[in-house]
Amino acid sequence: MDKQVATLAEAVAGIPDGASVMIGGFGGSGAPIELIHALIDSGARDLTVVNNNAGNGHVGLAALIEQKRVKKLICSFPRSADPRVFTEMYLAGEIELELVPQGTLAERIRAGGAGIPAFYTPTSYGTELAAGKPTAEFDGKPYVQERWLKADYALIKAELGDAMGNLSYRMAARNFNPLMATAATHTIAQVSRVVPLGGIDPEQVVTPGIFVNSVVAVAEPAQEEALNRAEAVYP
Amino acid sequence: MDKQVATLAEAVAGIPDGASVMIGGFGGSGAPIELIHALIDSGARDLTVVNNNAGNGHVGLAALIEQKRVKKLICSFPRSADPRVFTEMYLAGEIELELVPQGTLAERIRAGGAGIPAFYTPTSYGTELAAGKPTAEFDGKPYVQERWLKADYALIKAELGDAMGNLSYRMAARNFNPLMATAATHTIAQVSRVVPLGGIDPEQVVTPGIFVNSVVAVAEPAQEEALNRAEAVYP
Amino acid sequence: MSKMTMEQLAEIKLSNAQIAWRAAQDIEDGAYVNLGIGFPEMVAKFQPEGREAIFHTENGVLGFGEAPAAGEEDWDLINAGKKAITLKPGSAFFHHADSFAMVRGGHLDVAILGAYQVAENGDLANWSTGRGGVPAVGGAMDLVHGAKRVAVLTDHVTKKGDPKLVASCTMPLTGVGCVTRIYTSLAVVDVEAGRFVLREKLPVITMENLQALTGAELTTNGPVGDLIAPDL
Amino acid sequence: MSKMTMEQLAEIKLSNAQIAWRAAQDIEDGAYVNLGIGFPEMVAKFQPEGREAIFHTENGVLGFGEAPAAGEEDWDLINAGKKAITLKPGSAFFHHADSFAMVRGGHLDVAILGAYQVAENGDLANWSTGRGGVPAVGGAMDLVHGAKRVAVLTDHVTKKGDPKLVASCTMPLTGVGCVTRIYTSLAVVDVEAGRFVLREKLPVITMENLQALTGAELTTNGPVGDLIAPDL
Repeated sequence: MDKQVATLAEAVAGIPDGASVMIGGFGGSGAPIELIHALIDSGARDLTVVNNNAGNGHVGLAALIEQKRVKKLICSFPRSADPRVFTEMYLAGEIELELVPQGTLAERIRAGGAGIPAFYTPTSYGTELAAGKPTAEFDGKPYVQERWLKADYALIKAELGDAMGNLSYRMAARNFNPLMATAATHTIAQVSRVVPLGGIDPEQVVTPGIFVNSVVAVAEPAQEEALNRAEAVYP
Repeated sequence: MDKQVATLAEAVAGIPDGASVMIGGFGGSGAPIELIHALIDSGARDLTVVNNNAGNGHVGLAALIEQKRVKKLICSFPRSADPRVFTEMYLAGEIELELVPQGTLAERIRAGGAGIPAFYTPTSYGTELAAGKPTAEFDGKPYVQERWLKADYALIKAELGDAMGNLSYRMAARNFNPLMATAATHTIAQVSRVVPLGGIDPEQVVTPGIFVNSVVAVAEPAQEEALNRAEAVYP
Repeated sequence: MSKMTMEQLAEIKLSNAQIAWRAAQDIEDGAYVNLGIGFPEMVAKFQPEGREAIFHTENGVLGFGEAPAAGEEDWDLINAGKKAITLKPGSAFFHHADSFAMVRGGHLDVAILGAYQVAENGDLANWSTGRGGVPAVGGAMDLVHGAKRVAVLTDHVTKKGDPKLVASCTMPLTGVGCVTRIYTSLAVVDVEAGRFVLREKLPVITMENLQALTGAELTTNGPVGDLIAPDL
Repeated sequence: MSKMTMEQLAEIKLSNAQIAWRAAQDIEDGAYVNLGIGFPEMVAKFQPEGREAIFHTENGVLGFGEAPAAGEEDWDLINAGKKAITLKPGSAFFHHADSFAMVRGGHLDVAILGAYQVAENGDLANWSTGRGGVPAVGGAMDLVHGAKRVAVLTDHVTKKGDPKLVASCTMPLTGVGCVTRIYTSLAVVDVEAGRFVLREKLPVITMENLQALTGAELTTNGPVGDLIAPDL
């Protein structure tokens, strides 16, 4: 078994128009910039994207949006240092937004990966983000019912990976990546370093390979923050 | 901040009669034998215990049951190589049993720790273990509603621990321990080795200290399997 | 043709090892597999040359291997049957909620379980005989949900000769409509659209005799192959 | 006594730093604390001598410290505001679902947030002015649930002089009945049983003037202390 794929282009080649794609990261940390750029190059459009944010500047997710590939965005916080790309398209009605509280977003993705079709949370009860959702009382307190969230693809960023798809992450770049790996039909991981089997201690595997379909090495991944400070634009 | 407690007796001293107590472990692996024996010594009774099993032989959980301290057991598999202690009391009507499918047990505990009062699972739908539980359809498939599970105390076993309560586990002894740590009002961890702060790499902390109240060192913890092979009896 | 006697049946039927061997032939290289405690565990031994499945155990290990030599056991490294195991390169540990997320979330390719009864609609009874005693379910009710294929290994009939493939289970259910394929001592049977579909049978048993030993209609929707297993 | 002018108010009211200082005095040694983005982040600077809280950030870090020196940033090590942070000994990383399990599961001792409006029943509005534009919620709706104490830092009135402590929020809610204490530029107010209960006020402001600047009745059920903060 070898889940390694030689190139970024090959890794994203199967993603069709109209696909739902979870993209890891919180702001720039843990964002798989190279996989996103490969997705731009692939030409796929009408995508539904799940990410905590809506991009920053003109690289990564912001570039994917700027290239008009994203039909709908599911996120918690579509703001950033430079959110103009999303803001302008949203205000012009050119992109759909599903706003989800951050903890609910994380839990919905986890539920998607764990085979839990729905759960109850106190979050958003009594607010406009709960409009139209079923509610229920447990032990005298009110809760909102939320549904699982799954996707066709997940593009994630990890630090170490092996041929079986076992992954570990770097510091706070972990964030949504391990969750999204579980909730997609096909999970593609870019890793900064490929190690031999056993190169990640079994105790320290964060994402077991069962959740990963493709591994592609990106030795010195770009950081969104650094790209934006350099005023980079993709493509 | 120092969550270390000097002795096992001190660690369990606050557990009152009638308390609900989650006890980590799957069979003998990860079972906090020394904490359980300290709980026997403490004299607490009428306990509701949550554990995957119902003890084996005459040590650990089996000893707690044999000493008639357990009013009710919530578990998935009350069988073992030598389950006589539980079996006899159960058939005599001296202990109550709530049987829960293993994955549902894990998920209920996780939900308890994560503030999710209820969730839906396909597990047990259409079986007698779903009797009386609400059901619902999502996307045309039937599911059972399950409630969170919490406890007053959790007794868990970890490998490394620090003064802030950060923990890591040893191999498959992880099992229910990290989940139970999150779902109890007061979590007590016995650890094989106390390390200085930072002695567990922040990337390798499995249970962050926020979930742990007391840490007690047990340098060479007993293995239930070894005790049973030696036909040990406690007390 | 006259009905077979239990003695005749005992002579022709596959052994448990042979049933496990047959099930192993359907497991692809790289498949993620959970083997139920007991009889299904034998499947691991019969992986075809050149294929390697990755084995999952509910108590939080992926990628485990054989039992260690006696005296080499580490009792923190066990499987769901509480037997000592070893690790293969590329293994991983995780807690019980993550372990059952793999199961319930549909990430396993195959789960293989034993059975008391399987109904033609895919209902499975394998956790309780319903006769009292101490009930124990473990992970069985979880494992029947989520794996892409849920396969059952079983003798075709009970020790008394009663069918285990039935129109409707009379024993307490483990799961509803969950079984996709049944490997028996006489045949390989799929569950499709609420019917038993015969895929393979022992060459020495007639269709009539096989049907007589089965509690619901065995349909066919294609060729029926010969079920042939090596001596084991 | 005549109503105060905004100019008079500006002269006596606490600065944001002083409000943050006051909130910091209520945080026990060893408390687990989440500070909202912006103004609440200042609380970390004012921990009393001998006490050390452990700070949580939604994006998966417990036990972080100050910002690094310019040029020393590691952009994989940021907080919820996407600012670079450092680690203290005993810190831990975890994924977003575990991070919000800490929040929603009631494991934080204190969450401190900003506010547009707080109602006397504890309702909080702090995520949307309701005036259009791009809506963004982040973790605010999660953070108001689960922490043992949910505290708000806010000016007592808006820039126009309208009360921010109100009978009922007119802006979109973040959470229902969730706030337990409000630290304002003029007072410390608890929410108890659907009422504002005044705990402390600036010595220089009269009860009448404070009430006039508050959109719902300020009740008392014990002594009202002097709110005194050092020059900062």
